[in-house]
Amino acid sequence: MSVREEFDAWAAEGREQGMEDRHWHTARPILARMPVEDGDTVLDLGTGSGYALRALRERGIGAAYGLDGSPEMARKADGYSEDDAVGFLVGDFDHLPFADGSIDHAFSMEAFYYANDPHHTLEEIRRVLKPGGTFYCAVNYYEENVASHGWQANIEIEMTRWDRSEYRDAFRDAGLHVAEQDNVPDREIEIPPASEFPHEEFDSREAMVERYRTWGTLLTVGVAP
Amino acid sequence: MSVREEFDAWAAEGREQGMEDRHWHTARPILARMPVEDGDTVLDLGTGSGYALRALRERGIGAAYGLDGSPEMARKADGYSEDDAVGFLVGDFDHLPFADGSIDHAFSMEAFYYANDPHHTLEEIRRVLKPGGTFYCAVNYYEENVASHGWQANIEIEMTRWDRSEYRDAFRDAGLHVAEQDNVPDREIEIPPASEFPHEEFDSREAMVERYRTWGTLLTVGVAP
Amino acid sequence: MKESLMEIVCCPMDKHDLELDADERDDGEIISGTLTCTDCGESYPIEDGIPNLLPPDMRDDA
Amino acid sequence: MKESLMEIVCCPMDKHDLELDADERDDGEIISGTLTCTDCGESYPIEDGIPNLLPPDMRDDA
Ligand SMILES: Nc1ncnc2c1ncn2[C@@H]1O[C@H](CSCC[C@H](N)C(=O)O)[C@@H](O)[C@H]1O
Ligand SMILES: Nc1ncnc2c1ncn2[C@@H]1O[C@H](CSCC[C@H](N)C(=O)O)[C@@H](O)[C@H]1O
Repeated sequence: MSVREEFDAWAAEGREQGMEDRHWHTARPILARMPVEDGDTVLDLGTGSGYALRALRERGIGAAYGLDGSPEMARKADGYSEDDAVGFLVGDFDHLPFADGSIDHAFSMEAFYYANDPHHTLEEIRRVLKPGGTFYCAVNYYEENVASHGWQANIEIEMTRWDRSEYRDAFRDAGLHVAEQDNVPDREIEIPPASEFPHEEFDSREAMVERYRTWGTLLTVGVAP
Repeated sequence: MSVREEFDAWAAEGREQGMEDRHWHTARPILARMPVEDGDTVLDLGTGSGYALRALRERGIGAAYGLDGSPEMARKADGYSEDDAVGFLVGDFDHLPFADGSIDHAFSMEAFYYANDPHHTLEEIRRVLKPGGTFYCAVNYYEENVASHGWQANIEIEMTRWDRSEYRDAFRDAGLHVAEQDNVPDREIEIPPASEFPHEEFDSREAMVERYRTWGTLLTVGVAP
Repeated sequence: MKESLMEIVCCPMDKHDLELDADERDDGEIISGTLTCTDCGESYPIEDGIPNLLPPDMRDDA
Repeated sequence: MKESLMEIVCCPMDKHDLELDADERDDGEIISGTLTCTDCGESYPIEDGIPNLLPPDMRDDA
Protein backbone atom coordinates (compact mmCIF):
# COMPACT_ATOMS: atom_id res chain seq x y z
CA MET A 1 0.00 0.00 0.00
CA SER A 2 1.42 3.41 -0.93
CA VAL A 3 1.35 6.55 1.24
CA ARG A 4 -1.12 7.96 -1.26
CA GLU A 5 -3.54 5.04 -1.04
CA GLU A 6 -3.24 4.70 2.74
CA PHE A 7 -3.84 8.36 3.56
CA ASP A 8 -6.39 8.93 0.81
CA ALA A 9 -8.35 6.26 2.68
CA TRP A 10 -7.78 8.04 6.03
CA ALA A 11 -9.03 11.29 4.48
CA ALA A 12 -12.09 9.53 3.06
CA GLU A 13 -12.87 8.29 6.59
CA GLY A 14 -12.42 11.80 8.01
CA ARG A 15 -9.54 10.78 10.25
CA GLU A 16 -7.74 14.12 9.76
CA GLN A 17 -10.07 15.71 12.31
CA GLY A 18 -9.34 13.22 15.09
CA MET A 19 -5.61 13.61 14.42
CA GLU A 20 -5.88 17.40 14.59
CA ASP A 21 -7.74 17.21 17.92
CA ARG A 22 -5.25 14.81 19.51
CA HIS A 23 -2.05 16.20 18.04
CA TRP A 24 -2.97 19.77 18.91
CA HIS A 25 -2.26 19.05 22.61
CA THR A 26 1.47 18.95 21.94
CA ALA A 27 1.60 20.74 18.56
CA ARG A 28 0.34 23.96 20.18
CA PRO A 29 3.24 24.39 22.66
CA ILE A 30 5.71 23.26 19.99
CA LEU A 31 4.48 25.76 17.38
CA ALA A 32 4.67 28.46 20.08
CA ARG A 33 8.45 27.93 20.28
CA MET A 34 9.10 28.54 16.59
CA PRO A 35 10.98 31.80 15.96
CA VAL A 36 8.77 32.89 13.05
CA GLU A 37 8.61 36.53 11.98
CA ASP A 38 6.11 38.55 9.96
CA GLY A 39 6.58 37.79 6.30
CA ASP A 40 8.25 34.40 6.77
CA THR A 41 7.45 31.47 4.47
CA VAL A 42 6.68 28.32 6.47
CA LEU A 43 6.33 24.74 5.24
CA ASP A 44 4.29 21.99 6.96
CA LEU A 45 5.37 18.47 5.95
CA GLY A 46 2.54 15.92 6.04
CA THR A 47 0.05 18.64 6.79
CA GLY A 48 -3.09 16.50 7.34
CA SER A 49 -5.94 18.92 8.07
CA GLY A 50 -3.52 21.86 7.82
CA TYR A 51 -4.20 23.09 11.38
CA ALA A 52 -0.54 23.97 12.09
CA LEU A 53 -0.45 26.51 9.27
CA ARG A 54 -3.73 28.08 10.28
CA ALA A 55 -2.31 28.52 13.80
CA LEU A 56 0.98 30.01 12.56
CA ARG A 57 -0.87 32.44 10.31
CA GLU A 58 -2.56 33.88 13.40
CA ARG A 59 0.92 34.95 14.53
CA GLY A 60 1.41 36.80 11.24
CA ILE A 61 3.70 34.78 9.01
CA GLY A 62 3.68 35.74 5.32
CA ALA A 63 3.01 32.53 3.42
CA ALA A 64 2.22 29.01 4.58
CA TYR A 65 2.49 25.88 2.43
CA GLY A 66 1.26 22.46 3.42
CA LEU A 67 2.66 19.47 1.57
CA ASP A 68 1.02 16.07 1.72
CA GLY A 69 1.50 12.83 -0.20
CA SER A 70 -2.24 12.19 -0.24
CA PRO A 71 -4.26 14.21 -2.77
CA GLU A 72 -7.41 13.63 -0.74
CA MET A 73 -5.74 14.92 2.41
CA ALA A 74 -4.52 18.05 0.59
CA ARG A 75 -8.05 18.60 -0.71
CA LYS A 76 -9.45 18.33 2.83
CA ALA A 77 -6.83 20.78 4.16
CA ASP A 78 -7.62 23.19 1.33
CA GLY A 79 -11.30 23.00 2.24
CA TYR A 80 -10.59 23.94 5.88
CA SER A 81 -8.66 27.11 5.01
CA GLU A 82 -10.12 30.32 3.63
CA ASP A 83 -6.85 32.14 3.94
CA ASP A 84 -5.27 33.38 0.70
CA ALA A 85 -1.79 33.12 2.18
CA VAL A 86 -2.16 29.39 2.92
CA GLY A 87 -1.66 26.95 0.03
CA PHE A 88 -1.50 23.18 -0.28
CA LEU A 89 0.50 20.91 -2.57
CA VAL A 90 0.65 17.20 -3.20
CA GLY A 91 4.22 15.94 -3.00
CA ASP A 92 6.60 13.47 -1.42
CA PHE A 93 9.02 14.00 1.48
CA ASP A 94 11.91 12.57 -0.51
CA HIS A 95 11.32 14.79 -3.54
CA LEU A 96 10.53 18.24 -2.20
CA PRO A 97 9.27 20.52 -4.99
CA PHE A 98 10.84 23.66 -3.53
CA ALA A 99 13.84 25.67 -4.68
CA ASP A 100 17.06 25.71 -2.64
CA GLY A 101 16.87 28.19 0.26
CA SER A 102 13.23 29.11 -0.37
CA ILE A 103 11.75 28.32 3.08
CA ASP A 104 12.24 30.21 6.36
CA HIS A 105 11.02 27.49 8.71
CA ALA A 106 9.60 23.98 8.43
CA PHE A 107 7.35 22.01 10.77
CA SER A 108 6.17 18.42 10.78
CA MET A 109 3.88 16.63 13.24
CA GLU A 110 3.45 12.85 13.31
CA ALA A 111 4.49 12.43 9.69
CA PHE A 112 8.29 12.39 9.33
CA TYR A 113 8.72 8.68 10.12
CA TYR A 114 6.59 7.71 7.11
CA ALA A 115 9.33 8.99 4.79
CA ASN A 116 10.61 6.28 2.50
CA ASP A 117 14.19 7.45 3.07
CA PRO A 118 14.26 9.67 6.18
CA HIS A 119 17.97 10.50 5.80
CA HIS A 120 17.32 11.81 2.32
CA THR A 121 14.25 13.69 3.55
CA LEU A 122 16.47 15.54 6.05
CA GLU A 123 18.89 16.43 3.25
CA GLU A 124 15.98 17.74 1.20
CA ILE A 125 14.78 19.82 4.17
CA ARG A 126 18.25 21.23 4.66
CA ARG A 127 18.37 22.08 0.95
CA VAL A 128 15.11 24.04 0.91
CA LEU A 129 15.76 25.96 4.17
CA LYS A 130 17.41 29.36 4.18
CA PRO A 131 20.56 29.68 6.33
CA GLY A 132 19.31 29.91 9.92
CA GLY A 133 15.99 28.30 9.01
CA THR A 134 14.66 25.73 11.46
CA PHE A 135 13.04 22.31 11.10
CA TYR A 136 10.70 21.48 13.97
CA CYS A 137 10.27 17.73 13.78
CA ALA A 138 7.65 16.30 16.17
CA VAL A 139 6.87 12.57 16.46
CA ASN A 140 4.91 10.35 18.83
CA TYR A 141 6.25 7.15 17.27
CA TYR A 142 9.80 6.69 18.58
CA GLU A 143 11.90 4.18 20.46
CA GLU A 144 11.58 5.49 24.03
CA ASN A 145 7.80 5.72 23.73
CA VAL A 146 7.18 1.99 24.11
CA ALA A 147 3.40 2.42 23.94
CA SER A 148 3.84 3.46 20.29
CA HIS A 149 5.70 0.33 19.21
CA GLY A 150 2.51 -1.56 18.37
CA TRP A 151 1.40 0.99 15.80
CA GLN A 152 3.41 -0.59 12.98
CA ALA A 153 1.14 -3.65 13.10
CA ASN A 154 -1.82 -1.51 12.01
CA ILE A 155 -0.31 0.07 8.91
CA GLU A 156 1.38 -1.32 5.82
CA ILE A 157 3.77 1.61 5.29
CA GLU A 158 7.14 0.94 6.89
CA MET A 159 7.70 3.38 9.77
CA THR A 160 11.10 4.59 11.03
CA ARG A 161 11.50 4.13 14.80
CA TRP A 162 14.55 6.10 15.91
CA ASP A 163 15.46 6.91 19.48
CA ARG A 164 16.40 10.37 20.73
CA SER A 165 20.08 10.06 19.86
CA GLU A 166 19.37 8.56 16.43
CA TYR A 167 17.30 11.65 15.63
CA ARG A 168 20.17 13.92 16.67
CA ASP A 169 22.71 11.91 14.69
CA ALA A 170 20.55 11.80 11.56
CA PHE A 171 19.97 15.57 11.66
CA ARG A 172 23.71 16.16 11.96
CA ASP A 173 24.51 13.65 9.18
CA ALA A 174 22.21 15.67 6.91
CA GLY A 175 24.12 18.86 7.74
CA LEU A 176 21.60 20.35 10.17
CA HIS A 177 22.73 21.71 13.53
CA VAL A 178 20.70 20.30 16.43
CA ALA A 179 19.47 23.22 18.51
CA GLU A 180 17.07 21.43 20.81
CA GLN A 181 15.58 18.08 21.74
CA ASP A 182 12.67 17.72 24.10
CA ASN A 183 9.90 15.41 25.21
CA VAL A 184 6.81 17.59 25.20
CA PRO A 185 4.15 16.16 27.51
CA ASP A 186 0.49 15.97 26.55
CA ARG A 187 -1.06 17.66 29.60
CA GLU A 188 -4.53 17.89 28.09
CA ILE A 189 -5.53 14.31 27.44
CA GLU A 190 -7.88 13.00 30.12
CA ILE A 191 -6.49 10.03 32.00
CA PRO A 192 -9.26 8.08 33.80
CA PRO A 193 -8.92 6.75 37.37
CA ALA A 194 -7.02 3.47 37.83
CA SER A 195 -10.26 1.51 38.32
CA GLU A 196 -11.24 2.14 34.67
CA PHE A 197 -8.23 0.31 33.27
CA PRO A 198 -7.68 -1.49 30.92
CA HIS A 199 -8.62 1.60 28.89
CA GLU A 200 -7.99 2.04 25.17
CA GLU A 201 -4.70 0.24 24.51
CA PHE A 202 -3.40 0.72 28.07
CA ASP A 203 -3.39 -2.07 30.65
CA SER A 204 -2.75 0.27 33.56
CA ARG A 205 -3.09 3.91 34.47
CA GLU A 206 0.72 4.09 34.90
CA ALA A 207 1.24 3.01 31.30
CA MET A 208 -1.07 5.74 30.03
CA VAL A 209 0.57 8.37 32.25
CA GLU A 210 3.99 7.30 30.98
CA ARG A 211 2.86 7.44 27.34
CA TYR A 212 1.38 10.94 27.52
CA ARG A 213 2.86 12.82 30.46
CA THR A 214 6.38 11.39 30.55
CA TRP A 215 7.21 10.65 26.94
CA GLY A 216 4.66 12.69 25.02
CA THR A 217 5.89 14.06 21.71
CA LEU A 218 9.58 13.91 20.80
CA LEU A 219 10.69 17.24 19.36
CA THR A 220 14.01 17.63 17.55
CA VAL A 221 14.89 21.09 16.21
CA GLY A 222 17.40 21.36 13.38
CA VAL A 223 18.93 24.58 12.04
CA ALA A 224 20.34 25.03 8.55
CA PRO A 225 23.90 26.43 8.74
CA MET B 1 28.26 49.61 42.74
CA SER B 2 30.06 47.13 40.50
CA VAL B 3 28.85 43.62 39.62
CA ARG B 4 31.71 42.33 41.71
CA GLU B 5 30.76 44.28 44.82
CA GLU B 6 27.04 43.66 44.45
CA PHE B 7 27.27 39.90 43.99
CA ASP B 8 30.14 39.42 46.42
CA ALA B 9 27.68 40.83 48.95
CA TRP B 10 24.92 38.45 47.76
CA ALA B 11 27.34 35.51 48.14
CA ALA B 12 28.30 36.68 51.63
CA GLU B 13 24.58 36.66 52.56
CA GLY B 14 24.18 33.14 51.08
CA ARG B 15 21.67 34.28 48.50
CA GLU B 16 23.00 31.82 45.88
CA GLN B 17 21.04 29.02 47.56
CA GLY B 18 17.67 30.76 47.41
CA MET B 19 18.32 31.61 43.76
CA GLU B 20 19.21 28.01 42.96
CA ASP B 21 16.01 26.76 44.64
CA ARG B 22 13.76 29.24 42.83
CA HIS B 23 15.46 29.22 39.43
CA TRP B 24 15.62 25.44 39.30
CA HIS B 25 11.84 25.29 38.65
CA THR B 26 12.35 26.58 35.10
CA ALA B 27 16.08 25.88 34.65
CA ARG B 28 15.44 22.14 34.91
CA PRO B 29 13.10 21.85 31.89
CA ILE B 30 15.30 24.30 29.96
CA LEU B 31 18.52 22.37 30.60
CA ALA B 32 16.66 19.19 29.54
CA ARG B 33 16.22 20.67 26.04
CA MET B 34 19.91 21.29 25.44
CA PRO B 35 21.35 18.97 22.77
CA VAL B 36 24.51 18.14 24.74
CA GLU B 37 26.54 15.03 23.97
CA ASP B 38 29.11 13.04 25.91
CA GLY B 39 32.41 14.86 25.87
CA ASP B 40 30.96 18.32 25.14
CA THR B 41 32.39 21.42 26.81
CA VAL B 42 29.65 23.58 28.31
CA LEU B 43 29.85 27.12 29.69
CA ASP B 44 27.50 28.64 32.30
CA LEU B 45 27.48 32.44 32.27
CA GLY B 46 26.77 34.00 35.68
CA THR B 47 26.85 30.59 37.31
CA GLY B 48 25.84 31.57 40.88
CA SER B 49 25.89 28.36 42.92
CA GLY B 50 26.86 26.37 39.81
CA TYR B 51 23.80 24.08 39.95
CA ALA B 52 23.27 24.09 36.17
CA LEU B 53 26.66 22.54 35.51
CA ARG B 54 26.22 19.91 38.20
CA ALA B 55 22.92 18.93 36.54
CA LEU B 56 24.42 18.80 33.04
CA ARG B 57 27.30 16.67 34.26
CA GLU B 58 24.77 14.04 35.34
CA ARG B 59 23.89 13.70 31.66
CA GLY B 60 27.54 13.02 30.85
CA ILE B 61 29.06 16.12 29.30
CA GLY B 62 32.85 16.23 29.24
CA ALA B 63 33.81 19.51 30.86
CA ALA B 64 31.77 22.24 32.51
CA TYR B 65 32.97 25.78 33.21
CA GLY B 66 31.12 28.33 35.27
CA LEU B 67 32.04 31.98 34.82
CA ASP B 68 31.01 34.62 37.32
CA GLY B 69 31.93 38.27 37.83
CA SER B 70 31.92 37.83 41.59
CA PRO B 71 34.97 36.11 43.12
CA GLU B 72 32.95 35.23 46.22
CA MET B 73 30.22 33.62 44.11
CA ALA B 74 32.80 31.58 42.16
CA ARG B 75 34.31 30.46 45.47
CA LYS B 76 30.87 29.36 46.72
CA ALA B 77 30.19 27.45 43.49
CA ASP B 78 33.59 25.78 43.71
CA GLY B 79 32.77 24.69 47.24
CA TYR B 80 29.52 23.03 46.14
CA SER B 81 31.16 20.87 43.46
CA GLU B 82 33.42 17.89 44.08
CA ASP B 83 33.51 17.03 40.39
CA ASP B 84 36.92 17.21 38.72
CA ALA B 85 35.32 17.99 35.36
CA VAL B 86 33.60 21.14 36.70
CA GLY B 87 35.67 24.30 37.01
CA PHE B 88 34.94 27.91 37.92
CA LEU B 89 36.47 31.19 36.71
CA VAL B 90 36.05 34.81 37.62
CA GLY B 91 35.41 36.89 34.52
CA ASP B 92 33.14 39.41 32.81
CA PHE B 93 30.43 38.78 30.20
CA ASP B 94 31.87 41.44 27.91
CA HIS B 95 35.41 40.06 28.02
CA LEU B 96 35.10 36.29 27.79
CA PRO B 97 38.44 34.60 28.51
CA PHE B 98 37.85 31.72 26.07
CA ALA B 99 39.43 31.02 22.71
CA ASP B 100 37.39 31.31 19.49
CA GLY B 101 35.28 28.18 18.87
CA SER B 102 36.25 26.51 22.14
CA ILE B 103 32.76 25.89 23.61
CA ASP B 104 30.10 23.39 22.46
CA HIS B 105 27.13 24.92 24.27
CA ALA B 106 26.48 27.84 26.60
CA PHE B 107 23.76 28.42 29.18
CA SER B 108 22.80 31.40 31.29
CA MET B 109 20.02 31.76 33.85
CA GLU B 110 18.92 35.10 35.28
CA ALA B 111 22.24 36.75 34.57
CA PHE B 112 22.48 37.93 30.95
CA TYR B 113 20.69 41.24 31.52
CA TYR B 114 23.37 42.39 33.97
CA ALA B 115 25.87 42.58 31.10
CA ASN B 116 27.30 46.05 30.73
CA ASP B 117 26.96 45.82 26.93
CA PRO B 118 24.58 42.93 26.12
CA HIS B 119 25.06 43.29 22.35
CA HIS B 120 28.78 42.87 22.79
CA THR B 121 28.22 39.94 25.16
CA LEU B 122 26.26 38.17 22.41
CA GLU B 123 29.13 38.78 19.99
CA GLU B 124 31.53 37.32 22.52
CA ILE B 125 29.29 34.26 22.96
CA ARG B 126 29.09 33.77 19.22
CA ARG B 127 32.87 34.04 19.04
CA VAL B 128 33.57 31.35 21.65
CA LEU B 129 30.94 28.87 20.34
CA LYS B 130 31.81 26.19 17.82
CA PRO B 131 29.74 26.16 14.61
CA GLY B 132 26.39 24.63 15.58
CA GLY B 133 26.92 25.46 19.25
CA THR B 134 23.90 26.81 21.11
CA PHE B 135 23.36 29.62 23.61
CA TYR B 136 20.44 28.95 25.95
CA CYS B 137 19.60 32.35 27.39
CA ALA B 138 16.99 32.30 30.18
CA VAL B 139 15.71 35.43 31.92
CA ASN B 140 12.89 36.31 34.30
CA TYR B 141 13.47 40.06 33.95
CA TYR B 142 11.98 41.11 30.60
CA GLU B 143 9.42 43.46 29.18
CA GLU B 144 6.35 41.20 28.95
CA ASN B 145 6.83 40.04 32.55
CA VAL B 146 5.44 43.20 34.13
CA ALA B 147 5.85 41.80 37.64
CA SER B 148 9.62 41.97 37.12
CA HIS B 149 9.74 45.67 36.24
CA GLY B 150 10.12 46.76 39.84
CA TRP B 151 13.33 44.80 40.36
CA GLN B 152 15.55 47.58 38.99
CA ALA B 153 14.65 49.74 42.00
CA ASN B 154 16.38 47.25 44.32
CA ILE B 155 19.73 47.06 42.59
CA GLU B 156 22.27 49.63 41.50
CA ILE B 157 23.53 47.73 38.43
CA GLU B 158 21.71 48.84 35.29
CA MET B 159 19.60 45.96 33.95
CA THR B 160 18.61 45.43 30.30
CA ARG B 161 14.86 44.95 29.86
CA TRP B 162 14.25 43.67 26.34
CA ASP B 163 11.01 42.19 25.06
CA ARG B 164 10.74 38.92 23.16
CA SER B 165 11.38 40.46 19.76
CA GLU B 166 14.28 42.58 21.02
CA TYR B 167 15.96 39.38 22.20
CA ARG B 168 15.49 37.79 18.77
CA ASP B 169 16.78 40.89 16.98
CA ALA B 170 19.83 41.24 19.23
CA PHE B 171 20.77 37.57 18.76
CA ARG B 172 20.55 37.98 14.99
CA ASP B 173 22.49 41.26 15.06
CA ALA B 174 25.29 39.39 16.80
CA GLY B 175 25.31 36.75 14.07
CA LEU B 176 23.47 34.02 15.97
CA HIS B 177 20.58 32.15 14.35
CA VAL B 178 17.47 32.11 16.54
CA ALA B 179 16.31 28.50 16.84
CA GLU B 180 13.66 28.89 19.51
CA GLN B 181 11.91 31.31 21.79
CA ASP B 182 9.62 30.20 24.57
CA ASN B 183 8.00 31.27 27.80
CA VAL B 184 8.70 28.43 30.19
CA PRO B 185 6.15 28.37 33.02
CA ASP B 186 7.13 27.81 36.64
CA ARG B 187 4.71 25.00 37.53
CA GLU B 188 6.33 24.25 40.88
CA ILE B 189 6.00 27.44 42.85
CA GLU B 190 3.14 27.30 45.32
CA ILE B 191 0.48 29.90 44.72
CA PRO B 192 -1.69 30.44 47.82
CA PRO B 193 -5.51 30.80 47.69
CA ALA B 194 -6.91 34.21 46.74
CA SER B 195 -7.82 34.99 50.35
CA GLU B 196 -4.12 35.12 51.29
CA PHE B 197 -3.34 38.02 48.98
CA PRO B 198 -1.63 40.48 49.04
CA HIS B 199 1.23 37.93 49.20
CA GLU B 200 4.91 38.71 48.66
CA GLU B 201 4.96 41.45 46.02
CA PHE B 202 1.62 40.41 44.47
CA ASP B 203 -1.62 42.27 45.09
CA SER B 204 -3.80 39.50 43.70
CA ARG B 205 -3.65 35.79 42.98
CA GLU B 206 -4.14 36.55 39.26
CA ALA B 207 -1.00 38.68 39.21
CA MET B 208 1.03 35.86 40.76
CA VAL B 209 -0.42 33.30 38.35
CA GLU B 210 0.42 35.56 35.42
CA ARG B 211 3.97 36.10 36.65
CA TYR B 212 4.80 32.43 37.12
CA ARG B 213 2.45 30.30 35.04
CA THR B 214 1.87 32.56 32.04
CA TRP B 215 5.11 34.44 31.61
CA GLY B 216 7.59 32.39 33.59
CA THR B 217 11.10 32.37 32.20
CA LEU B 218 11.84 33.77 28.74
CA LEU B 219 14.10 31.39 26.84
CA THR B 220 15.85 32.44 23.63
CA VAL B 221 18.05 29.86 21.92
CA GLY B 222 20.77 31.06 19.57
CA VAL B 223 22.89 28.88 17.29
CA ALA B 224 26.35 29.80 15.98
CA PRO B 225 26.44 29.41 12.17
CA MET C 1 -2.93 27.66 -6.20
CA LYS C 2 -1.71 31.25 -6.09
CA GLU C 3 0.63 32.37 -8.82
CA SER C 4 3.08 33.49 -6.09
CA LEU C 5 3.84 29.82 -5.43
CA MET C 6 5.78 29.88 -8.72
CA GLU C 7 8.54 31.82 -6.94
CA ILE C 8 9.52 28.86 -4.76
CA VAL C 9 8.18 25.75 -6.46
CA CYS C 10 10.40 23.55 -8.65
CA CYS C 11 10.52 20.17 -10.36
CA PRO C 12 10.59 17.48 -7.62
CA MET C 13 12.94 15.35 -9.74
CA ASP C 14 15.69 17.67 -10.96
CA LYS C 15 14.82 20.89 -9.04
CA HIS C 16 14.69 23.04 -12.19
CA ASP C 17 12.14 25.80 -12.68
CA LEU C 18 8.59 25.02 -13.70
CA GLU C 19 6.52 26.79 -16.32
CA LEU C 20 2.86 27.47 -15.63
CA ASP C 21 0.14 26.80 -18.18
CA ALA C 22 -3.18 27.78 -16.63
CA ASP C 23 -6.40 26.31 -18.04
CA GLU C 24 -8.82 27.81 -15.52
CA ARG C 25 -8.44 30.80 -13.21
CA ASP C 26 -10.72 32.17 -10.54
CA ASP C 27 -10.13 35.35 -8.55
CA GLY C 28 -6.32 35.18 -8.77
CA GLU C 29 -6.23 31.42 -8.16
CA ILE C 30 -5.19 28.87 -10.73
CA ILE C 31 -7.87 26.17 -10.56
CA SER C 32 -6.55 23.83 -13.21
CA GLY C 33 -3.59 23.67 -15.54
CA THR C 34 -0.14 22.20 -15.90
CA LEU C 35 3.33 22.83 -14.48
CA THR C 36 6.09 21.76 -16.86
CA CYS C 37 9.75 21.40 -15.99
CA THR C 38 11.87 23.74 -18.09
CA ASP C 39 14.67 21.17 -18.06
CA CYS C 40 13.39 17.56 -18.13
CA GLY C 41 10.02 18.42 -19.69
CA GLU C 42 8.05 16.37 -17.13
CA SER C 43 4.64 17.86 -16.49
CA TYR C 44 2.57 18.01 -13.30
CA PRO C 45 -1.20 18.60 -13.12
CA ILE C 46 -3.03 21.28 -11.13
CA GLU C 47 -6.50 20.04 -10.16
CA ASP C 48 -9.11 21.76 -8.00
CA GLY C 49 -6.51 24.46 -7.31
CA ILE C 50 -3.94 22.00 -5.92
CA PRO C 51 -0.72 21.21 -7.79
CA ASN C 52 0.30 17.55 -7.72
CA LEU C 53 4.09 17.52 -7.56
CA LEU C 54 4.55 13.87 -6.71
CA PRO C 55 7.23 12.16 -8.79
CA PRO C 56 5.41 10.75 -11.85
CA ASP C 57 5.71 7.12 -10.74
CA MET C 58 4.16 7.88 -7.33
CA ARG C 59 1.38 9.88 -8.93
CA ASP C 60 0.47 7.21 -11.46
CA ASP C 61 0.80 3.94 -9.54
CA ALA C 62 -2.56 2.55 -8.45
CA MET D 1 41.92 25.01 38.35
CA LYS D 2 42.77 21.99 36.22
CA GLU D 3 45.64 22.34 33.78
CA SER D 4 43.24 21.23 30.99
CA LEU D 5 41.58 24.66 31.23
CA MET D 6 44.70 26.04 29.51
CA GLU D 7 43.44 24.52 26.24
CA ILE D 8 40.50 26.92 25.99
CA VAL D 9 41.32 29.88 28.19
CA CYS D 10 42.75 33.11 26.77
CA CYS D 11 43.45 36.71 27.69
CA PRO D 12 40.09 38.49 28.20
CA MET D 13 41.48 41.67 26.62
CA ASP D 14 43.21 40.61 23.40
CA LYS D 15 42.28 36.88 23.26
CA HIS D 16 45.87 35.73 22.98
CA ASP D 17 47.20 32.60 24.70
CA LEU D 18 48.07 32.63 28.38
CA GLU D 19 51.13 31.14 30.01
CA LEU D 20 50.76 29.32 33.31
CA ASP D 21 53.10 29.90 36.22
CA ALA D 22 51.98 27.66 39.09
CA ASP D 23 53.03 28.52 42.65
CA GLU D 24 51.11 25.78 44.44
CA ARG D 25 49.70 22.50 43.15
CA ASP D 26 47.57 19.87 44.84
CA ASP D 27 46.51 16.56 43.31
CA GLY D 28 46.57 17.82 39.69
CA GLU D 29 44.94 21.15 40.60
CA ILE D 30 46.68 24.49 40.42
CA ILE D 31 45.86 26.20 43.72
CA SER D 32 47.71 29.45 43.21
CA GLY D 33 49.81 31.04 40.54
CA THR D 34 49.65 33.45 37.63
CA LEU D 35 48.38 33.42 34.06
CA THR D 36 50.28 35.81 31.82
CA CYS D 37 49.25 36.92 28.35
CA THR D 38 51.83 35.92 25.78
CA ASP D 39 51.03 39.06 23.78
CA CYS D 40 50.13 42.05 26.02
CA GLY D 41 51.96 40.71 29.09
CA GLU D 42 49.02 41.40 31.41
CA SER D 43 48.90 38.91 34.24
CA TYR D 44 45.94 37.34 36.04
CA PRO D 45 46.03 35.72 39.47
CA ILE D 46 44.91 32.19 40.42
CA GLU D 47 43.74 32.12 44.04
CA ASP D 48 42.21 29.22 45.98
CA GLY D 49 42.20 27.27 42.72
CA ILE D 50 40.11 29.86 40.86
CA PRO D 51 41.61 31.99 38.07
CA ASN D 52 40.51 35.61 38.07
CA LEU D 53 40.24 36.66 34.43
CA LEU D 54 38.40 39.91 34.95
CA PRO D 55 39.85 42.78 32.92
CA PRO D 56 42.46 44.42 35.21
CA ASP D 57 40.38 47.56 35.83
CA MET D 58 37.36 45.50 36.97
CA ARG D 59 39.55 43.36 39.19
CA ASP D 60 41.28 46.23 40.89
CA ASP D 61 38.57 48.84 41.39
CA ALA D 62 37.22 48.87 44.94
N1 LIG E 1 6.27 10.33 2.19
C1 LIG E 1 5.31 11.23 2.41
N2 LIG E 1 5.29 12.39 1.70
C2 LIG E 1 4.33 13.32 1.94
N3 LIG E 1 3.36 13.19 2.87
C3 LIG E 1 3.35 12.05 3.60
C4 LIG E 1 4.31 11.03 3.41
N4 LIG E 1 4.05 10.05 4.28
C5 LIG E 1 2.96 10.41 4.98
N5 LIG E 1 2.53 11.64 4.58
C6 LIG E 1 1.38 12.39 5.11
O1 LIG E 1 1.63 12.70 6.48
C7 LIG E 1 0.40 12.79 7.20
C8 LIG E 1 0.59 12.01 8.48
S1 LIG E 1 -0.77 12.16 9.58
C9 LIG E 1 -0.40 13.68 10.45
C10 LIG E 1 -1.16 14.86 9.90
C11 LIG E 1 -0.96 16.17 10.64
N6 LIG E 1 0.41 16.66 10.58
C12 LIG E 1 -1.40 16.07 12.09
O2 LIG E 1 -0.61 16.35 12.99
O3 LIG E 1 -2.54 15.67 12.34
C13 LIG E 1 -0.69 12.20 6.29
O4 LIG E 1 -1.56 13.23 5.88
C14 LIG E 1 0.10 11.58 5.13
O5 LIG E 1 -0.57 11.66 3.90
N1 LIG F 1 28.82 41.22 33.81
C1 LIG F 1 28.88 40.06 34.47
N2 LIG F 1 29.88 39.18 34.21
C2 LIG F 1 29.94 37.98 34.86
N3 LIG F 1 29.03 37.60 35.79
C3 LIG F 1 28.02 38.44 36.07
C4 LIG F 1 27.90 39.69 35.43
N4 LIG F 1 26.79 40.30 35.91
C5 LIG F 1 26.24 39.47 36.82
N5 LIG F 1 26.99 38.34 36.92
C6 LIG F 1 26.71 37.18 37.80
O1 LIG F 1 25.49 36.61 37.41
C7 LIG F 1 24.86 36.00 38.54
C8 LIG F 1 23.39 36.40 38.50
S1 LIG F 1 22.41 35.57 39.73
C9 LIG F 1 21.99 34.05 38.90
C10 LIG F 1 22.85 32.90 39.33
C11 LIG F 1 22.49 31.53 38.75
N6 LIG F 1 22.63 31.49 37.29
C12 LIG F 1 21.08 31.12 39.12
O2 LIG F 1 20.27 30.83 38.25
O3 LIG F 1 20.76 31.11 40.32
C13 LIG F 1 25.60 36.47 39.78
O4 LIG F 1 26.30 35.40 40.35
C14 LIG F 1 26.51 37.57 39.25
O5 LIG F 1 27.75 37.66 39.94
